[in-house]
Amino acid sequence: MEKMTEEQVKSIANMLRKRSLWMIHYCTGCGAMELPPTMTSRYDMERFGLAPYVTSRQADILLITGYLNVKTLRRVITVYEQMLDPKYVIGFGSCTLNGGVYWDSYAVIKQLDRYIPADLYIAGCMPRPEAVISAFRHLMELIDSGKADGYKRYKRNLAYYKENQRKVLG
Amino acid sequence: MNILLEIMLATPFIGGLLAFIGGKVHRWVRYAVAVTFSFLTLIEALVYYNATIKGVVWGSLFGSKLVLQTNPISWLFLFIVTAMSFLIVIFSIGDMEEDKIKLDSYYMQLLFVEGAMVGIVLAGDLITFFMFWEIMSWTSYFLIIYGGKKSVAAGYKYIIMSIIGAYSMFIAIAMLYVKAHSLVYADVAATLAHSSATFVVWTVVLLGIGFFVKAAVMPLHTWLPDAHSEAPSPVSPLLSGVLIKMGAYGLFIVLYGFLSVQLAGNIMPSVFSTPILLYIIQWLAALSIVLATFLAIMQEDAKRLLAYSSISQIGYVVLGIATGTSLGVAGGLFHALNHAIFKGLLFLAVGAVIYRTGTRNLSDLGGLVKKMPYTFTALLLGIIALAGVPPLNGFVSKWMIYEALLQKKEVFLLIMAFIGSTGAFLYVYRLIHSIFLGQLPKKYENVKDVPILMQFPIWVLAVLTIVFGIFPGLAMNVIVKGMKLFGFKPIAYTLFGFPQGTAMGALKVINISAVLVVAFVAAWVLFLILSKSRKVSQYDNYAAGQVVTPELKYNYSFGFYMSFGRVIKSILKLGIERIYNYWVDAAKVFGDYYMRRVYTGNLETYNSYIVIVVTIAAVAILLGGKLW
Amino acid sequence: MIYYVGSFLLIALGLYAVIIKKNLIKILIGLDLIASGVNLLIISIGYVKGGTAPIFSRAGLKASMMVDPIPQALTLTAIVIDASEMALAVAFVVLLYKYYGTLDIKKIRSLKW
Amino acid sequence: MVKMILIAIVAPLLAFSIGLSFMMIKRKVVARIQRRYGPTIIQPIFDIMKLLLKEDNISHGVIFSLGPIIAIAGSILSVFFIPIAGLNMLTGSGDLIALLYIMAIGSLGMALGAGDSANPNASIGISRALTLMFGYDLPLVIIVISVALQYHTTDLSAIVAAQANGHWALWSLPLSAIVGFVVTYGALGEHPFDIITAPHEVATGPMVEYGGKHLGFLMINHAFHLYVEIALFVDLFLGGASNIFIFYIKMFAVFFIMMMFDEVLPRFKIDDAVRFFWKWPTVVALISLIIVLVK
Amino acid sequence: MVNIANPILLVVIPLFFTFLIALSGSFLKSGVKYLPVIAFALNLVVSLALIPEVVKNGMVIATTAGFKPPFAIDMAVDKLGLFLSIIASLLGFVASVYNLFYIDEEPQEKFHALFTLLVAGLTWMIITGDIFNLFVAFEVTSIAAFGLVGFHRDKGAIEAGFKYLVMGSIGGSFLLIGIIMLYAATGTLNIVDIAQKTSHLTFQQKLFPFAMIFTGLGIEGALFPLNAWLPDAHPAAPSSVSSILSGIMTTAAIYAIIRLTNTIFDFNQIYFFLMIFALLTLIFGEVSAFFQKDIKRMLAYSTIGQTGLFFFAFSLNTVNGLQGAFMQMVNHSLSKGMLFLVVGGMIMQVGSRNIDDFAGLGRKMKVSSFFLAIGAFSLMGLPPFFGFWSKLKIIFAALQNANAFLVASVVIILLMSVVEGAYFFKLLQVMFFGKQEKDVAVKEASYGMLFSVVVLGTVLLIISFYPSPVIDFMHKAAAEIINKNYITLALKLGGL
Repeated sequence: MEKMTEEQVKSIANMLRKRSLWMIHYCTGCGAMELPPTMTSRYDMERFGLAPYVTSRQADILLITGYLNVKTLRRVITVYEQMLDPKYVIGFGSCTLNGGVYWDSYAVIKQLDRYIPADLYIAGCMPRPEAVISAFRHLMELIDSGKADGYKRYKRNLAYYKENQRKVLG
Repeated sequence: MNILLEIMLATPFIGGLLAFIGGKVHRWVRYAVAVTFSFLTLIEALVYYNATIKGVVWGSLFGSKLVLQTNPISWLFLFIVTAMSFLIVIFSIGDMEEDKIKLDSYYMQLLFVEGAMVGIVLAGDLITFFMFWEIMSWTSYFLIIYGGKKSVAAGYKYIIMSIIGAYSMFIAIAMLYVKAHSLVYADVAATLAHSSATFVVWTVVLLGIGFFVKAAVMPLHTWLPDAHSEAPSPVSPLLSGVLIKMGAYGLFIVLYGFLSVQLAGNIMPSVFSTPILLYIIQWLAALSIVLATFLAIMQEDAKRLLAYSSISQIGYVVLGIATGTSLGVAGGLFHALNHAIFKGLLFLAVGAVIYRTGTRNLSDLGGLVKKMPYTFTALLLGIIALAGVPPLNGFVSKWMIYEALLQKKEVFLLIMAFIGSTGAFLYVYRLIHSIFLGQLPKKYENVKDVPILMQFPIWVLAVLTIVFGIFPGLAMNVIVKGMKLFGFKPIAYTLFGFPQGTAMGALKVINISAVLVVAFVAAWVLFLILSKSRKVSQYDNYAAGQVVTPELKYNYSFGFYMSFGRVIKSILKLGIERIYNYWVDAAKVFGDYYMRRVYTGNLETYNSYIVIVVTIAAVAILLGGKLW
Repeated sequence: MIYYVGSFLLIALGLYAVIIKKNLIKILIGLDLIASGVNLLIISIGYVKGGTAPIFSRAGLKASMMVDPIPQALTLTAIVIDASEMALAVAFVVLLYKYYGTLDIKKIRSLKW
Repeated sequence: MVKMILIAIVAPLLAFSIGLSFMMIKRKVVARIQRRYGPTIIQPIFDIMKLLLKEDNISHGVIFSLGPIIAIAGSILSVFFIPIAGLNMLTGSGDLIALLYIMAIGSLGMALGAGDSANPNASIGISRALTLMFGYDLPLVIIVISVALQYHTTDLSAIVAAQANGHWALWSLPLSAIVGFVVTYGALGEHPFDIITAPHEVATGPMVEYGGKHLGFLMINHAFHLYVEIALFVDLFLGGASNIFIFYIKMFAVFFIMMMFDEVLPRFKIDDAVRFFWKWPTVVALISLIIVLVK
Repeated sequence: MVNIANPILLVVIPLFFTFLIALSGSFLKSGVKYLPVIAFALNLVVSLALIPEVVKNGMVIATTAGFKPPFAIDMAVDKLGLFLSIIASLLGFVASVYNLFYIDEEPQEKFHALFTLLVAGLTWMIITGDIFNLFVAFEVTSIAAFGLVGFHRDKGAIEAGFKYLVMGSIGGSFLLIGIIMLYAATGTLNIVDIAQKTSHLTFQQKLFPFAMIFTGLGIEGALFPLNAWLPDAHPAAPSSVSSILSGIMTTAAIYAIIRLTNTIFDFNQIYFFLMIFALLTLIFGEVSAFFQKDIKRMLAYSTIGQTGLFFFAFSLNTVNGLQGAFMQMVNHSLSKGMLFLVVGGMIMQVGSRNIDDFAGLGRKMKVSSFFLAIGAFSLMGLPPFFGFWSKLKIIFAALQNANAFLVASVVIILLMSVVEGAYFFKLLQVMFFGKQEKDVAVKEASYGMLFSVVVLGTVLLIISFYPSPVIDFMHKAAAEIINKNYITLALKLGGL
């Protein structure tokens, strides 16, 4: 019985969480260009309860909008660690997947997932607002089914992530 | 019973001398004597709770009797004096360290100041009053300059202004003596009742200047910020909590013991049904409330901030006393008690912080709440009381003053009083924020809370802020009874507040506090049900992704209200002190100039002075003894 | 009368010297002139025209003819005092000359204000 | 006794739901003004619940956690001193003047908690909040005094009673009412006075370190705050109400007009905000006060 | 049994000792310094022995050479004279004890002789009943003072001594002119006798001698602008001498003015001018004192100020005013005498007269600085010290028949008291709380020097805490002077 209730609470919580996703307004690369149309009248992401928020403490989603160089990565990790569980990461654009056009740059990190756990990637350079919104919808589904567990993975494999971070950041 | 009055007056002085002598034996003898005698005085004072004794003659001078008396109003101030002194003596033992400064005569001076203030309060005639007033001035001067190098200049300013104020009183007292040949309060009152309006006004104004200097009402306040901030930590609360109240006490005695509202109303025109003299006093008080608040907001020094705040709060006391209605005067007197309690608390708490950190510069401090939680809590109570937020004591007395002003429709004064109170939010928050909140500097990581000897007085006062906040009736018992003696209509009150009809609204602090507590508990329970929070270090902080390190000063405390400062820039520029300095400098230049012209060092000049005198005399002789 | 005028002239002359003269010795002379004027004044007050010395043992002398003896006694006292003062003053002047190397009073003003 | 307890439970809940409903409506209306579709109407509930149910919460210390609690306690306390719909509750224990200070308890608690977050953005936010409070307090006290003098009482329930049957203070003191309306913007921190939380400058100011249940509490507090400020305005100038629906309608009307201006206004610099409050609202309020005095 | 309650002894004893010191100096060598102590101890005993007589009869008159006054020189001690002579003897005694430890410069016998002569002359000036004797005492005092001021024989001392000498001898001449004019008008030198014969004189006839006497005594009594010698001479003199000069000499000169003005010149018109003189003296003294860096110079200017204060009180010409003046005289004599003694000890230790060099002395010379503080407080008029009572009395008296001018003067007096407070507190704060920069080994003054200070301080403290006997006594003395009891008493007791 107790276990049941806990399950129920969790599902209710997940239901609530997916209806209210707050995104930290932290723009790393050129992909941030696509966010204004997503937020404003044309596509209005507030329809889904999505809203841009300012500080890491308040936010649920960390949107990595574009390439990350080594310097930015340190900030991104700090921000990610400051966010409160449950928290989700979306890799935005090709750069976060494989480095994109900066695939051979020494200063740009190629794969986001090695440093912080990404729940979702949005492919494209740039992805259109429609794609962004679609990604958010997809994330909601993941949350609802409990599959968006990046923050748990991060805790579980903390040594792995830290090791990778240390390699890059020194 | 009545002989005890003289004994009580003598107790602190004897205690001071004994403490001085005992200190030669061992310092703990000194402490023991100081504590014992200040406690004895407190006990003796408590004996007179609500007692009225008239005319204990203890001497006579120039044909005027020297009289001691007490009544509930005196008792109120007596209580403030003795209780605060007792606590301050205890605090001093913890705070003033022998090896840092020599303390031969510190406790002697402390007890002397206490004795002098007891004398002022118990005085039944103006000579006694004035005598102890002067003693208070110079003994407290010696206390102030215990604070080190800077305090010397501050003390100098203090004593000079005190002397000026005292001499102003002196003229008035001499005028009264010449007119009545007796300076016993009753005779003075009788004299003033049959005097011309000019005489009364001059007397009150001259006495008032003396009181205003001590009470630091606005144009005469310039000694206070320096003296209070530079004085040693245990002395500041004595100055701010007790000493400046003597000015308020004196004002009360003059306005209602010698004069009365009816009498004042008879001899001078009235504004808003207030005699114009009282009305002017009210305006001065209101101005000091507002301007001192503005200045307090802009301070960077914890004690200086509190010092300006004292000017502002004493403005409320004077404003209340000068309203002339039962409610207002009771509010003013009550605020005197409250201000003594919470300002004493604040100065002691800040003193505790200074004791541990060695600085009072607000921008150097921060985050001490984790290190000094008890001091923080006490200081929190103090600032809540100071800001006049229910349910602590500062609120009730301020409320009474507001209501009294509202009843008299003195709206502009009321607005200024309100503004001062809102401004108080700003500076008290600045105080607590910069000391206890924000980032903890690395150098204070090993700070501990202060020892029990210093905690004790702080917490006694902290408890008193709550007691007098929730049970204002306790103080009203004394005040209302005392005011009846001065011919005021008694106001209706209950233990917890004021029923409908006393003022334009009702007040029952117990309800406010009860609901607050219940609401707090409810919210807290809800808070606890939800998932637990984890404690993070102060460096794990939002900085737009930047990593905060101990080396980085990640704190906002310098120029906390800089933007507000821009708004009131024109007011801050006024600078009463600058005007004074200008005139003092001018006088100095002038004095130096003439001295170089007169005492030239040239014998011929000196000889010619003799000839000039002789010539003048010769002219006078030739004119038959008349020069004009 | 002439004595009075004379004595006051002497005093005035002395004062003039004291005020105007720069030389220390001249100032002392001025002082002495004042003293002499005062002495002359005292004597002239007791003076009776055609009177004699107040010696009571001489017979047939009317009291009104006698010169008042008290001023003379006073004068003697005053002269003694003047003399001692002058001696002291001269000693001072000697020392002053030693220290300052000058007798000009304008230059001797290290003490002032 | 039972009635008392009932009131004690119902009144805060009522206040909360009214405040919450305003928050809901506001999101939607603002979206429509901006030509957006807007969130679902119950979006604030989702937000609050999500925040309260966060799995992880951080705290910088006891005071940090106490901040939101004191804020809510203070807001609940002030609810009891504002008569709604014929219910006077505790107005006999504290009048209008007391209420002004009771309303400050919550802000003070909030300020304390924010200060303890050891973040300069929070400190700046508090500095601005208090400065702004100093700014709007001047016209606020003037209008409060005018109303008190107009009805010769500071008892809020008496003021409400005196305005019965349509003798609203809005008609007798129109200037004061206008000023009161402007002051309410400041008190609520709405545009153009949202300088306190200005997200682009100071990262939501006092709330910068708050997340999870703390932030949830602050949102609850905001609901109370909305209720308290607007209800006070309604009680002072619109004559309160005899039943809860009329009261709600009046409050809604006020809030709706506020929103219309709210979203189209830019933001004041903090010193300009103070200067603004000390200029026109003060002058107008003083004129109104003098009219009352002369009358 | 010799009746020691004889005022003549007060003059004779020190005069005798003066000659004894001068004579025995060659063979007693350093032992000569004990002689003044004996002299003034005897003097003190005599003056104390006079108390019962004076209290009983109101006055004691002694005549010399077997003649009866007005032909004989007589010494008349009334209440005020008694009090001042006690103080003079006390100060003389205390200062001579102080000298034992203070003076180590040669020629000792000359110093001690002059010192004894100085105090003898002052006592003489106070108790004499004969105006020519007044002049002689004045000159004796002056000459002794000239010599003592120049005693150190350094640059400053000689200059100060010379200036003092020139001004002093001019003053002596004027005094003599005044006296001789009185003699010319009345034909007698006895004060009481003159007083009885001046009634038929016209105002101008009285005014001329008065102006001369006033000028003469005013130079000694430090009235502005005749006081220019004072700020030079007091610092230059050895401290014990400054103590006498400041404590007794100005007081004695003012006493003489008071005595002569009230007894002989019975006119009211003049008091207004005296008041202006007094106020000017007060203002110039106090303000100048404020600017001083040299501590003794500061105290000297302060003396001028105090003189102005009690001269003002005297010029009120009422019983209360006179009482206040007498009280202030007592206060000034004791306090300022003590201050100079204290400061002398400090200067000896520090080796400088600059106030800034006194920094930190409060911690090293505790007893000295304690008494300095008391003296300063008493001079400032802070309660509970005696200065407070006297200032209270003076202000009360000044406002008795207040007109605009008197009120203005009261304001000036109080303003100047503030200035006085300003410089004394400046001194105190430097002493107690300043930081000594130079590393000087400072010890407490020797016990002998402290003894003198403590004696004076104790007397001051006693009369501070039990002021009523002194106040009552002064009231009677003032009443006697105003009511011309001096004349009646003198007539009754054969002073004429």
